[in-house]
Amino acid sequence: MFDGYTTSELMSIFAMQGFAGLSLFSVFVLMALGLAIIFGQMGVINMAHGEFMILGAYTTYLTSGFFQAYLPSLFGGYFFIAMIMAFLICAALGAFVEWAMIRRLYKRPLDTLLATWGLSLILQQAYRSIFGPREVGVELPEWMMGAIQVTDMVELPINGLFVMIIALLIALGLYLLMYRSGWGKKVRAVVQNRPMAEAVGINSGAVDRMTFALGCGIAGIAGSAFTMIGSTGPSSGQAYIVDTFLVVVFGGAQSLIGTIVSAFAISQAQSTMEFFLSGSMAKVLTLLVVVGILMLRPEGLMALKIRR
Amino acid sequence: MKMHAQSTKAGATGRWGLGKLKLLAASMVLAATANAATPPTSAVNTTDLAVTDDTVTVGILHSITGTMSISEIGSVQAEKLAIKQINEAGGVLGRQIKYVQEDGASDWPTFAEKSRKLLRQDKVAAVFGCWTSASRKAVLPVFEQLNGMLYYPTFYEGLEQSPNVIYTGQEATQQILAAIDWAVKEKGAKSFYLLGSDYIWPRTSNKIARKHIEKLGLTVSGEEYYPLGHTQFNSVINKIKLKKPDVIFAIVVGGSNVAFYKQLQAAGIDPTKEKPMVLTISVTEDEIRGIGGENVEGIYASMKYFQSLDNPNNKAFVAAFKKEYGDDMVIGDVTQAAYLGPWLWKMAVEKAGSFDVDKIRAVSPGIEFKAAPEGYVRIHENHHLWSKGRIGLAMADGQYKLVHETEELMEPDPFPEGYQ
Amino acid sequence: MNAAKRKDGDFLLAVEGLTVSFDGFKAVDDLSFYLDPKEIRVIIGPNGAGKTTVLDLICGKTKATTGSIKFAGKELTKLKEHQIVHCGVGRKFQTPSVFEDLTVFENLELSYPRGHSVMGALAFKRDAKVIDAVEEVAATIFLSDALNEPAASLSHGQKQWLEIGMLLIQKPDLLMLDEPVAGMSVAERKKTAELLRVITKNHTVLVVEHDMQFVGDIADRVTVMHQGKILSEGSIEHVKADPKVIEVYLGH
Amino acid sequence: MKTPSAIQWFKSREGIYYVLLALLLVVVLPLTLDPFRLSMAGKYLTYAFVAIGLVMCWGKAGILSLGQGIFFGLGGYCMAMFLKLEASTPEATSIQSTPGIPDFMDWNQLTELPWFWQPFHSFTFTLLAIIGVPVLLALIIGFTMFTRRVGGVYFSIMTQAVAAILTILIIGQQGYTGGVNGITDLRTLMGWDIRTDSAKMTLYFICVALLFACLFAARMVQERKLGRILVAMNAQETRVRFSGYDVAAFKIFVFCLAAAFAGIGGAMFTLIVGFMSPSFVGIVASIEMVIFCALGGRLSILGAVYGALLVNAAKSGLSESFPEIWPFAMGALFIGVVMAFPNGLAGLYQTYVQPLENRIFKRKPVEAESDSAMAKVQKVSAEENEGFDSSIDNYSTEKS
Repeated sequence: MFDGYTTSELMSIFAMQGFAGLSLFSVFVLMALGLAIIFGQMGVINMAHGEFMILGAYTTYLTSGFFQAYLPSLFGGYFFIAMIMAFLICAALGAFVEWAMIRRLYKRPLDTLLATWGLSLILQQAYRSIFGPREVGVELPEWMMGAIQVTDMVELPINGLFVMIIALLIALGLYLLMYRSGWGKKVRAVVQNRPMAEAVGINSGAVDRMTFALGCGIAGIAGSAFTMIGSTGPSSGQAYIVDTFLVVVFGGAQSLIGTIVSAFAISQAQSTMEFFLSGSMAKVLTLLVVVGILMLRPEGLMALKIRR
Repeated sequence: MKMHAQSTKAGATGRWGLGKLKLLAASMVLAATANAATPPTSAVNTTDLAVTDDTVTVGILHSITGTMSISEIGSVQAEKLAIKQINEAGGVLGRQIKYVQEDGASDWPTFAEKSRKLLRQDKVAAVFGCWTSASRKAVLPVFEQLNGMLYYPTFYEGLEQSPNVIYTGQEATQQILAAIDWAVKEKGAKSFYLLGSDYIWPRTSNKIARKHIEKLGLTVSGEEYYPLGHTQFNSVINKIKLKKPDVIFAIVVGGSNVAFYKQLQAAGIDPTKEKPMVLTISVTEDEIRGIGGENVEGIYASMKYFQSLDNPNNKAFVAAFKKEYGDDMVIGDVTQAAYLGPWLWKMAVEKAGSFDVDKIRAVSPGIEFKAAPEGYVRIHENHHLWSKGRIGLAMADGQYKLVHETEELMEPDPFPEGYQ
Repeated sequence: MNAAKRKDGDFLLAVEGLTVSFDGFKAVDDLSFYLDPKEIRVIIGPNGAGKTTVLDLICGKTKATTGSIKFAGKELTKLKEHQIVHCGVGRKFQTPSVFEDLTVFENLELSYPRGHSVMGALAFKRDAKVIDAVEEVAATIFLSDALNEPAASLSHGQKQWLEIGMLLIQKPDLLMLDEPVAGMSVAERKKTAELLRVITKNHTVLVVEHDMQFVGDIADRVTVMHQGKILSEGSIEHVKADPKVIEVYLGH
Repeated sequence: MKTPSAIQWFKSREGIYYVLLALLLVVVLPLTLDPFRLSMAGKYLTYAFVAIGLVMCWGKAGILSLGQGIFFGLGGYCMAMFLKLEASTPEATSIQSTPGIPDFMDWNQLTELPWFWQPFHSFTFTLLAIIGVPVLLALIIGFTMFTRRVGGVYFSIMTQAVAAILTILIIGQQGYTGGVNGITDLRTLMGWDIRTDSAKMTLYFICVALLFACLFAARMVQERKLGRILVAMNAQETRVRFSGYDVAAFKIFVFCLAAAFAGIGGAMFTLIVGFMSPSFVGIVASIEMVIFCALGGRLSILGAVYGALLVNAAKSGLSESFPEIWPFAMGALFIGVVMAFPNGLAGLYQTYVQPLENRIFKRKPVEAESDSAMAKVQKVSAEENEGFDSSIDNYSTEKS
C-alpha cells in the first residue's frame, strides 16, 4: 500500500500515525485511571463508570452554555472551569453512591457489578429525561479547534494534544497522590489490610468514600475531555465500558503503572492494526489478542507476586 | 423531557381531545369537502379493522426509549403532526384518525411483538413506523402474515419490496447515484474514499457507490467500516491523508458521527476547503444538532429533503412543525418522509374508497402528493417514491443550503441491475 | 544425619533443595528434609520462618521455584492439588475450613474418596459403605452425636476436629496439620493430642505448631525453621538445647 | 435421605411447587391469554432457560457469566440457520442472482453457501449443534479460564469481552451472518408453518416441556453430591480442592451445563419470535439475563422461571404504558435485588410466606434435606454479616 510515495511522505504519515496511537493511548488512560482506582484498589466493579464520564460531559455542556450566555468574554477559558466542575460533581455523586450503595456491598464484588449496572440504567434514563434523547453538541473555544502545522503534511490536532496533556497530568497527579502523600498511604493500607488499618486509627469508611469519589471524579474529567473528540448522549457511556475494563484487567488490576502500560500496549496495537486493516476487524483482533493473552496470563501484565 | 411532554400532549389530543377537534373538523368538512358524505362503515371496512362510523385507528410504532429514540423521535412528531392536520381537514372518509402509539424500545423483537399487537389486538388500519432496517426486517413477516400496511420513513439500502410496505424515504440508488454524478460533474472528483459504520446500510450503499464509481472509470481509493459506536478515527484519517482522495464518502452514523467529524476537523481536514470534499448520505439536520454545526460546516449531503428548501409547501410545513413542537426544532430528511406517510395513506384510502388493505395496495401506485414539503412525490409500482435527488451544503448554523437538485424525479430502484 | 545414605524409597516423603521465591524474596530456601513412614514430625519456628509455605508447597497450593518433593517415590511438584490428594496427602488449614452450610455428615461424605470426578459426583450414591466410614471417622473425632448438625453450629475446636476428620476419611498416608490446636481450650487441646496419637498409629503426620507444650506431647522429631532454612532438627530435647535455636527465639 | 419415589416426591412440598408451576404454565396461562400474549409468554420462558443455567452457575457455584447471551445467541443462530436454509429454496429465491442461498448472502455477492452453513441442511445436525456449539465454546472458555484459576469478577469481565467480540464479528460478517439485521423472515420448520396461531401454541407447549426437562436436569444435579460440591466450592474452594476434587472440572461442567440450557432457550426463542439477531448476543442482553435470575432468587431454579416471566412481563407492560419509567424501574430492580433482597423472590417467599403456610397447614417445618434452600438463604444473610477480612480473603483467592 506504500507504492508511489516519497520517503518524506511516508515518514510524515508514520509520525501522524504515531500521534494517533498516542492520542488513543491518552483516551484509554483517561478512561481507565478512574476505574483502576475503584476496581483495582477497592475491588468494586463500577459498571456505571461510563455514565459518570457522561455526567462530566454534560457538566461541560452546561458550563459552556452558561459561559456563552453570561460570560461570553471568558468563553476561551471555560473548559478549565468545566473540568473542575465535572470533577466536583462526579466526585460528589460518587461519594453519595458509595454511601448509599457501595459500602454495603464490599463483601460481594459480583453484586456491586449488578447494582452499579442498575445505577447506570437509571443515570442513562435521567440524562434522557433531562437533556433529551438527542446527542448534544458541546461548543469548543476557537483555540481548541484546528491543528498545529508541524511540516507540510504533519499536522497535530490541538484537541488531541490537549487530551494527552490532561491524561499525563492526571496520571502524574494520581501517582503523587497514591504513592507520595499521606492519604495515598492510607488508601494502600486499607486495601492491603483493612482490620490492621482500622486498628491503627485509619477511618476506613472515609477512605473508601474518598477513593470512590476520586475515581468518579477522574471519570468526570475524562468525560469532560472527551467532549472534544467524541459525542455526548444519554447512552454514549456504554461504548466505553468493555474497553475500559479490559485495559484495567490487562494491566493487572492492582497496579496503576500496569494500567498505563496496558493502555499503551492496547492503543498501539489497535491503532497499528486499524492502519493496516479495516476498522471492525482491527477492533475484533485487538480484543481477541487481549482476551487471549489474559487467558494465558490471567493476572495481567504487571501483577504483583504476593504470597497468599 | 420537554420534547416528550409535548408529544404526550399531542397524544392526548389524538386520543381524548376528540370532542373539540371534531367540532372544528366538522365545520371544516362542511366548508371544504361538501361532497365527502361519510360512507357507511360496512362499506369501507370489510376486513374487521378498527373503523367506526366516525373514527379510524392507526398505529405509530417507533422507539421512544433506548439508543434509537434519538433518531426516531422526529418521525413520531411528524407523523402525529400529519395526523392532526388530516383530522383538522376533516379526517379520512369522514372519520377522525385516532392513533395507538407503541414503543419499540430499540429492540427488534419488541418491534415484532408490538406490530403484532397493533395489527391483532388494536386492528389498526395502517402503521406508521420503524426506523432501522433491522426493525423493519423484524416486523416484515408480521405485516405480510397479518396483511397490515406499514409506511416506512427512513432512507435505506433497498433490496426489499414488500406488498405490505410503502417506503417513503429514498432507497440507496436514489441517494447515491445523484450524489456521485454530481460530485464528478460539478466538482471534477476522480477518486473516492468510502467509509462507513459497520452494518448493512453503509455496506450496501458503499457497494452501490463503488460499482457506480468503477463504471464511470474512476477510482475507489479505500473502503472500510468501523463498529457502531466507535469513537476513534485518527487512523483512518491518516490513511485518507495518505491516499489523498478527492472525495470522502462517509456513511457514519450515531455517536460515531460526532467523533468522526470533530476528529476530521482537528486533523486539519477542513471540509470547507474541499480538499478533499466530504460527501455524506447519513447526516441530516437532526444529526447536526448533536455534532455541532461548526464541526460539519462545508460537508455535502445527498438527501431528498432539507429544512431550508424554498417552496410554499415546505414553508407551511416547517411553520406548522415549529408551532407544534417549538421554535428550536429542526427537521431532517427522515422527519419529512415520516410526515408523508399519513398523507399518502389518506389519499390511498380516499382513492380506494375503503380502508381495506388490499384495496389500498391496489390503488397506491401512481398516487401523487403535490403538497409534499419536498415538492412533489409519486408512489412507484415498487412501493417506493419517485423523488428528486438533492445536494445540500452544511452551514455553520446547522442548516443545509441547497446547491443542486436533479431536474427530473429519480426512479426508485430497490433491486438495481448491475449494482449487486 | 544419615539420610544421605538411605535410598529414596525408604522415606515416605523426601523434600530436597526446595526453594520458592516471591518477587525475589525467598520464603523457603534450599530446604531438605525427610519423613519416615508413621513418623510424627513437628515444624516450629518464629513467625515468617516459612513453615506454612512448606506445607503449601507439599500439597501443591504454592508451586516451587526449584527443588523436588518425592512422596512414596512420586514427584509431587508437577502435580495439581487434587492429584496430590489422590496420592495420599491430606492438608488441614490454619483457620478451620469446613463447609458451614452442610451437616457434619455431609462434610465427611464429601471428603469420602469416591466419586471425585464430575460424572462420579453425579452418580454418587450414599450406600452402607459410605455411612459406615463416616460413622467410624465421626467416632474418632468425637462428633458421633453431631452428625446431623450443620457444621456452622460447631464450636471452633469441633470444626478443627471435623476438618481433621475430613482428612482421615480420605485415608491419606501423610496428614499435614497447620496449627491444629490454635484457639482451643485446654481440654480441647488434650483431646486433640489424644486424637493425634490415635491417628499416628496408621498415618504419617506433619504438624506446624507454636505451642511447645503440645509439641512436646506429640512429636517424634522436631524441625526448627528460620528464614526459610532449617536451623535444627532432632528430638524436642535436642532442639531445645541447640544454641542456634535459643539465639533465634530469644534474640527476636 | 434416600431418594423418595416419584409419587412421594410429588406429594412433598417441593413437588407441589413444581406442580403449581406446571399448572400455571400448562393450564392457567393458555386459558387466560390470547394467542398473541401466550406467544409472548413463550418468549419470556425462553429466557428462563438462561436463568436456570445462571442459578446453577452463579447462584450455586459462584461463577457469574456476563456472557450468557453468547450461548443463547449461538443456539438461536443454529436454529435460525436451519430455518433460513429451509426458507431459501431455489423456487422461493428465484429473483436472486444466485437462487437457493439466503437472501442476505445474495446481497453480499456470495455465490455459494459457505461451508459452515452446509451441515445446517440437516435437522439432526441442527439439533445437535444447538447444544453442541454453545457447549463447545463454553468448554473452550471454561477450560482456559478455570484451569488457570480465573474467577470472580475477572471471569465476568472476560465473558463480557467475548460477548463484545462475538457481536462485532456477527455484525461485521454480514455476508455470512445477516449482519445487524440478523437472520430474518423464517417461515417453516420441516414444512410446518411456524407463524400461525396454532403453531405458536404448539411451540409454547414444546417450550414448556423443554423447560421442565431442564428444570429436572438442574434439580437432579443440585440434589446429587455434584450439587453439594458446587455449593461447597463457592464457599470454600480451597477445601474442596484439598478434599481431592478437581475444582476446574466442576466449574467447566456447570458452565457448560448453563451454556447448554441457554442454547436450547435460544433455539426456542428463534422458533417463537421468528428471527435471530446480534442484539441478543451482546452485553446488554447478557446482563439483563442475570437480573431474571437475581430477581427470582439466585439459588432457586423455580424462582428463575418466575423471575424471567415477571421481569419480561413488567417490561412489556410498563413500556407499553409508561415507556419513560421502564429504565428507572429496571435500574431500581437491579439495585433493589442486590441491596434489599439478595435472595430474590424465592428468598422473600421463604422468609414471609412459608412460615405463614406452616402455621396454616400446621405442618412442622420441612426437614432440612428437602428444604436445603432455606439453609442457604440463611447462609447468604450470614455472609452479609461476616467481617470484612474474610471477604478480602475471598477476593484474593479469586485472583490467586
